[in-house]
Amino acid sequence: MSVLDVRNLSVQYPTENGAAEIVKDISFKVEKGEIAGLVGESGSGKSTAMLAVMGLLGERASVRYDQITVSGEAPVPGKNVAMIFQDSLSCLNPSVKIGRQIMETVRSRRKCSRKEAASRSQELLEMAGIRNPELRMRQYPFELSGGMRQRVVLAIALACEPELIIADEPTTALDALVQAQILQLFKRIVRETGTSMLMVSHDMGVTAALCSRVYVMHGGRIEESGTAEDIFYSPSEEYTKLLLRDARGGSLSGMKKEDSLAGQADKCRAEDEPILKMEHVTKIFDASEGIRDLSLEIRSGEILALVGESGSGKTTAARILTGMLTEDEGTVYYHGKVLDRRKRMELFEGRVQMVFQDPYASLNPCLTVREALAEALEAAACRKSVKTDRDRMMQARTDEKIDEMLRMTGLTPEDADRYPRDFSGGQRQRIGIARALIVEPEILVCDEALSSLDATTREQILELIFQIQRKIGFACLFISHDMHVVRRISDRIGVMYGGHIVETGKTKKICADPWHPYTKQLIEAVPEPDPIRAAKIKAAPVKDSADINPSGCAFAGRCGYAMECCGSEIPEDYAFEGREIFCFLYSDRHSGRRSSDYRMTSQI
Amino acid sequence: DPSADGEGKEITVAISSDTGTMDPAGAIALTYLAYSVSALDELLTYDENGDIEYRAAESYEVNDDSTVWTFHLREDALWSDGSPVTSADFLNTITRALDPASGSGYANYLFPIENAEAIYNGEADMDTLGVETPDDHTLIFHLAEPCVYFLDLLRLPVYTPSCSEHADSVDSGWDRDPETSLANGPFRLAEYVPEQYFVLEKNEYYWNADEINLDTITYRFFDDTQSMANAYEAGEVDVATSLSSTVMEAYEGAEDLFVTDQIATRYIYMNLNVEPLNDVRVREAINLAINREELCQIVGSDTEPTYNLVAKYMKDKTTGEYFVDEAEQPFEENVERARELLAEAGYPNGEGFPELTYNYPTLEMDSDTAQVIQEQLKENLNITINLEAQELQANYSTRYAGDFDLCRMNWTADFADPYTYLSMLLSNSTYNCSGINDSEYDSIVNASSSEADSVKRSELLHQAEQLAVGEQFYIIPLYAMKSVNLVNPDITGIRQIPASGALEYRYADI
Amino acid sequence: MLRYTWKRILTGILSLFVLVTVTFFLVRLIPGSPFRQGGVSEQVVETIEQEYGLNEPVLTQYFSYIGNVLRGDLGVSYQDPATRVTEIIARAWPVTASIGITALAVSVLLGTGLGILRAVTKRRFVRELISAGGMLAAGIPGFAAAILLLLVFSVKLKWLPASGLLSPAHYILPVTALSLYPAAMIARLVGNTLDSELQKDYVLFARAKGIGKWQIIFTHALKNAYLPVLNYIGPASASLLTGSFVIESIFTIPGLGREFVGSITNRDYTLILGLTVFMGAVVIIVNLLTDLLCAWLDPQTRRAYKKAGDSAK
Amino acid sequence: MLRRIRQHWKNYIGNSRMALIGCTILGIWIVLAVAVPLFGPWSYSEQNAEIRNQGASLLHWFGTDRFGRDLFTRVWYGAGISLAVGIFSTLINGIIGVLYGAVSGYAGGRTDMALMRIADIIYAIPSMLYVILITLVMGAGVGSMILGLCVAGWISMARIARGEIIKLKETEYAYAARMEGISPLRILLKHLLPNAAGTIVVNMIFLVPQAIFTEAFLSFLGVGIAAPAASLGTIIQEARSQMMLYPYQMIFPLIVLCVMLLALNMAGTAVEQRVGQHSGKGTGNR
Ligand SMILES: Nc1ncnc2c1ncn2[C@@H]1O[C@H](COP(=O)(O)OP(=O)(O)OP(=O)(O)O)[C@@H](O)[C@H]1O
Ligand SMILES: Nc1ncnc2c1ncn2[C@@H]1O[C@H](COP(=O)(O)OP(=O)(O)OP(=O)(O)O)[C@@H](O)[C@H]1O
Ligand SMILES: [Mg+2]
Ligand SMILES: [Mg+2]
Repeated sequence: MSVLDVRNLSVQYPTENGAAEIVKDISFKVEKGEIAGLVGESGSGKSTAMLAVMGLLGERASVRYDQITVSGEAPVPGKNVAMIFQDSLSCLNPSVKIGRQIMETVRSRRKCSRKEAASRSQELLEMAGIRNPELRMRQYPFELSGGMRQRVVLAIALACEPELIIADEPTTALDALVQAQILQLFKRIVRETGTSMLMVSHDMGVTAALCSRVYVMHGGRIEESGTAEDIFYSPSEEYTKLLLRDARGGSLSGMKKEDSLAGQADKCRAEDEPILKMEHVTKIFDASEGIRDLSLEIRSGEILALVGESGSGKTTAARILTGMLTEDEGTVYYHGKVLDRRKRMELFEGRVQMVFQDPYASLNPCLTVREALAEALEAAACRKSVKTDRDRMMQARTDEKIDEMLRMTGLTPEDADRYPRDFSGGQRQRIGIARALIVEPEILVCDEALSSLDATTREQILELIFQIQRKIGFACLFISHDMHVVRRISDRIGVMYGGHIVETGKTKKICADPWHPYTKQLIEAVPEPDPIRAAKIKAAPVKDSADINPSGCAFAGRCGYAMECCGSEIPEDYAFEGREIFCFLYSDRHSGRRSSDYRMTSQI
Repeated sequence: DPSADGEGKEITVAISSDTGTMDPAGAIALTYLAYSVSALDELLTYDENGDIEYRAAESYEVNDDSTVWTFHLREDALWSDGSPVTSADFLNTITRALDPASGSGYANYLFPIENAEAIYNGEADMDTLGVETPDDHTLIFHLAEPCVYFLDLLRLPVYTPSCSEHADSVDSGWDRDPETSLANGPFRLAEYVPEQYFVLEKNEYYWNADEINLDTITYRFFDDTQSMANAYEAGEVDVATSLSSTVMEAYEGAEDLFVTDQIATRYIYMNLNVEPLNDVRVREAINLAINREELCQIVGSDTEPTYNLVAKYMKDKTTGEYFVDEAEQPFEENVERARELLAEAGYPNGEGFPELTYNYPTLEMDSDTAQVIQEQLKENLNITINLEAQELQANYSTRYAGDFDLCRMNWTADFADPYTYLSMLLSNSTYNCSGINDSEYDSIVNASSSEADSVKRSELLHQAEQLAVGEQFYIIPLYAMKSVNLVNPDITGIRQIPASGALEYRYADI
Repeated sequence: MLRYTWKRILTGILSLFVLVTVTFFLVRLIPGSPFRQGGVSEQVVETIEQEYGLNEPVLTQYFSYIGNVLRGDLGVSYQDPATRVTEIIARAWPVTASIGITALAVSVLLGTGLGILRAVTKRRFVRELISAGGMLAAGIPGFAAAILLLLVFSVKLKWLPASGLLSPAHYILPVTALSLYPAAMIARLVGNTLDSELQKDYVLFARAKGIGKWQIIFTHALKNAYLPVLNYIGPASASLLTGSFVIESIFTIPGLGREFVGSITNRDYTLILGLTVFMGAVVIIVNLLTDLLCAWLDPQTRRAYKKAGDSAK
Repeated sequence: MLRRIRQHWKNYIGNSRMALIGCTILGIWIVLAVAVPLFGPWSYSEQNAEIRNQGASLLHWFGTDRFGRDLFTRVWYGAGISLAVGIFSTLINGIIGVLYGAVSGYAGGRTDMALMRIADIIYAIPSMLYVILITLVMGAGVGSMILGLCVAGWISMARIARGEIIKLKETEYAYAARMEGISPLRILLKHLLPNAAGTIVVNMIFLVPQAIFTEAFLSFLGVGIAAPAASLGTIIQEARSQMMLYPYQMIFPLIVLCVMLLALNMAGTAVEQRVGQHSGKGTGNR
């Protein structure tokens, strides 16, 4: 008997123009000890279907089904099914300590004393890969990094001791390595506890890595189902094929880019000072997390990608760069001049722009698209030319520019007079990009600007950024944990770990031949949308940032090559032909004294 | 707890809020007035018929020109702790009141006594005070000038005794501590809870204790008359005094209703330093144009029109009649005549008459009055009065500063003699804030003070009143007031103090 | 946190000082004298004012007053020199605080209860009833409610005492009159915030964890929903704790509010100032407590406060 | 601009029955408050001793008061004064409070601390003192009443606005605006305040009844509108002493006042619900 058996499930929502059927008559099964996958683009109704299975949809939804059973019984949330939600931060109550949130689950499932619940919670947290459970239980959700939160949510789901865990995009917000770890964890838990799992994802790689049976959902229907091999190697439906193609990534832009920009980037480097340079910047939050002694430079016209573990300080670095945060120590140079840390945002005068991760929070809901863009233009115009402010001309020029920008970002000029709430997530992200680019910034910072989007939209937007970059030639700091994307778009990569940069260099070189042990792990952890290859991904044992040793290399505790000195000294910057690496493996001391024409190669 | 039922006979009386002290030498205090009527014996007082009722004193003598007053105290009178009441106890109050630090609001009523004013102003020593205590039971007052109404003053706080053993200063708090606040009257203080209530118990040491029937009287403080009426209605108090006039209408014919006269007059000062009001014709016109009957109907059935300065219900002790009724009404209302007068003064039909401002405190009664007068003067004389309601203290200040056109005034008698009213308009009186300066009037009033013959004196006083109110129209008298009280019909023996109109519970029974 | 608290207490004291100064001069700008009453002659008023040093230059008076205050002496009431201002506060405040706290408790409990009920119930009728009741209660001015309550329950029905504060029964009417409006406001706020809180993902997740409905409300949603409510309760409790003149005078309760209005009408300078300082202190303390409570409920602000305190170094 | 107003109207009032009822009542009240004293046969101040304290009749719909003035006219006149006092003081308080709070919240740090402590002090100054002073200088009337209500009335609004701005200041779009180099004032006015508008408007609507209460309270203390003009508060206060005999003199104005406040509350609640819905939905389509 299947663990989960759903037959003919439909969900309707009443809307202004009649009932909208979000889920249309779908049936699926999950067998015991199996990980099944549900894939499909954003908005296809995956989450809705899962909530319907859990019986957690709001009153407005009308749910019809012939059967929903968990091992022959009706599903009872927290008892025989548990669910991991899409967004781990909003799943945890911000004002309740982690410990309590997990203990109450334990206690509602097993009637036991507080003490037993506490020790059981620690056990669960450890099982979910959290190293220092006692400390974590005393913390609040916002004090944990995304990966840790995801693990906490998993621990809570495990606390329910369910027969089935439904995981709704559990790794979307995580970096490749942590994602791989969590996927491993899932596998282990399914193996060890015999729990079944239903994985919802729009990431074909993740699905390939984990699932033995796959359902493809599109527009509320299940388009295709079958074993992982069937779906990935011999898809029958057009839609599935499209999904797979997007996931594997079009090669078009990637190749052209290399050609056109490689030379230019080299030139810039030779001539110019970097536009923006961070030196020895340190920002410590109270749990001694943050970034330490970080140096980074962005040169004109290049795309610098920042990758690394979730919680390693990528966002923090970007925020310091833009002035949203002020550093504790260190200096930031802009065209060689030191920038006052308090007034940075004002000093940039709009020459640094940012595209945020959350397309919903980054647009002012009160302004139409046109107003938002005009606002940005006006601010730029005010600064640039005090003399030429002939209003009528300006107005016409502004409108013209806005229309052009909208067209460039794949929107129509008619969209200009609508409010952000009238747009979908992908469209909003385009508006965000338009807003950032219309003032022709020198530097664009994209902080996970694509991670909330589904594969198809992501491809479009990626293309967009890349094209405009080629046209305008701004420099870009591109933060992402999606190595596929990074590989294709960036010129250089900075890899971060535990608040430090561990390696920087040309993208092509680093991806093809990672030198730093962490970089290597990270790149190897990226799952391919191919079940056989994805099954082979490796994940080093999980690790908690609390274990980071401040007096040594951050990665030392997890590094297979760790030497004695790694735990007691902080590695310096070893530079080799455009590649900088912070690892003792490449120090003179450990790789031997070299002649000047010695070509360093990977030591691992 | 005042409402707890004890064995004995007890009543609960609602009184106005806790203000001031219970020290006879202290600031003007409603609390004191409530307390003293039951707990303190003054030297002597007048009863309803105008006859002298001896209380702490047994007898008195006065010399021919009424400058030396000798009182013989009761030998058997005791304080409520059993110690004897002596003349020193009376002197105690007086000397303390003459220290400005005491803040006594009645100190000026001691000024008839020799050197009292000089002592108060720090110009003389206390030894020079004209009060003598040759022995424990004799008290002699030497007055600076003849004062025929001196006996009337004796009911004022400054002339009542305070036990010299305990009464030291106004700020030691002796007056509210049942241990030290001794009584020489029929009741003594048993409990005092600030802002809430105080309890009086029968004083077993009282020389006339046999006549006293009640065991306890509880006084509860209330902020406003509405609350008092509510409390009476809810059965929480047995007596509620000075209620609003609607109570009178609501309880019409009921046994509970007990209406008494207030010895008070409400009138308006016209500022003689202001342009049209310096013309006696204008003043007369305004006076004649007001319809007081109508005014009283609107303001409340507890008011009655008056055309005099002296309180309508003040009795002449010699005749036993109302003082104002002994003479002709100073003037008659007459709108026609008023218009003529106004025209004579140069304002035919109110034309060219400047707008005057009427300052009054924001009390309901005054606000009503102001609105009616405004309307009447507009209608009858076509003159415009602007109303300016002021917070009470601000109104006092305006009045004392003489910074007004028309200003409300109210005077409750301090002692039962017309002099308390007529002296206010003397050109050197501090209450005269409208710029009256009439030497003829001054000489008449001053002559009355030393006139020992009561008939002649009465004539002088009437003459003065006629001059001020009926000829010069210095003021606009409006109405006299009655006090509306609710009294539990089971209570008997409540008396009214003729001088002030207040109720006295010492001989009450239930 | 502690550092932040200290900082706030210090600025609070500074604020009180400014408050006293402003009030001191304000009071003296208003005409009137503490000693001038209906029957007192102007000469007497002047002599007494002189005795109390009120004829001296205002600045001299100010400095000597501040000097006294710094020595912890708020002076004596001019109206009643036998009583120190501190004594008046000491006797009036417990009265006010006792009804204030009762009313606060009633309105918080009732308001929260009704608010929860409104957010939780599936019955439209109950929701609407609570909303309508709330709007009605918030739509009747306090004094009108007090007068009507008094007329109905003590004058007409004679069920409850009309005046004073002598027994528990005396508390019922004033507390009802006082808590009507805050209870309605709290019910409205709790209902609204809880409504939106219950739509959040963590509530859904808690349900997915198998946590019971009431546990979700009390241990999860209410804690977050209460933040905006606290921002209302703070100032509301400050005003309840400093006394309502209207309610106190209608029910003849010897509390701070009545004392305060009395002191102003009497121009009892020392008492006005003493009460202002005291009430100001109450307001400041209640504001501080509210902020601390908010921080306790919301770990993120707590963290911010910690920083605010640290930056003072 | 017009389009936007219509849009907001649709968003916030739109099809809410409660808002419709509230606004309709309010509209009727305003019309009556203007029309009755202007076009009615009676004047609010004309006295007539013959018809004192008469109950409701065909001629005098609410009866007459103790001066023989038509209560119907008086009540609506008073309603007008109350509304005027409430609305104008709320507008002034709203504007001052929002600006003050917004600046304080946006500036943050020491400026914020200082500004909020100043507000605390003003809040703690006894209102009776300055109201007396104002009436002394300006005379009792609508103007001084409004001024009196505005001395400290803006503070609650400032606190609310400050809280909102502090919240909005950290949003990504606010950062984006700063990065564009837009001046702080403009960010405040154009980007942050419009987003706080919902909350601010709701609170302003609830501020109107508050102001009307306070006006009534000050009338209770005797520092209110000068006679013979009257607000609903003063009319009720005047009728209080007659309550036992002529309860209608208090009941009618009380009903008019309560319905007025109820209508305001209804409008406020309706807008509040709308604002809640918007802010609840605005962040995502989950
Ligand atoms: N409460 C609701 N009322 C109306 N429509 C809704 C509601 N919840 C979801 N929808 C709609 O249902 C559709 C499916 O949403 P759902 O969240 O299930 O998509 P999804 O497949 O999980 O997408 P994603 O990959 O972005 O998580 C969307 O178009 C959404 O707008
Ligand atoms: N405002 C803050 N207060 C306290 N700690 C913070 C704050 N912001 C970030 N941190 C901590 O600083 C560290 C770095 O955070 P940051 O957001 O820069 O990581 P990230 O690399 O962007 O991670 P992710 O990939 O999950 O976005 C984390 O451990 C985080 O917990
Ligand atoms: Mg989803
Ligand atoms: Mg990040």
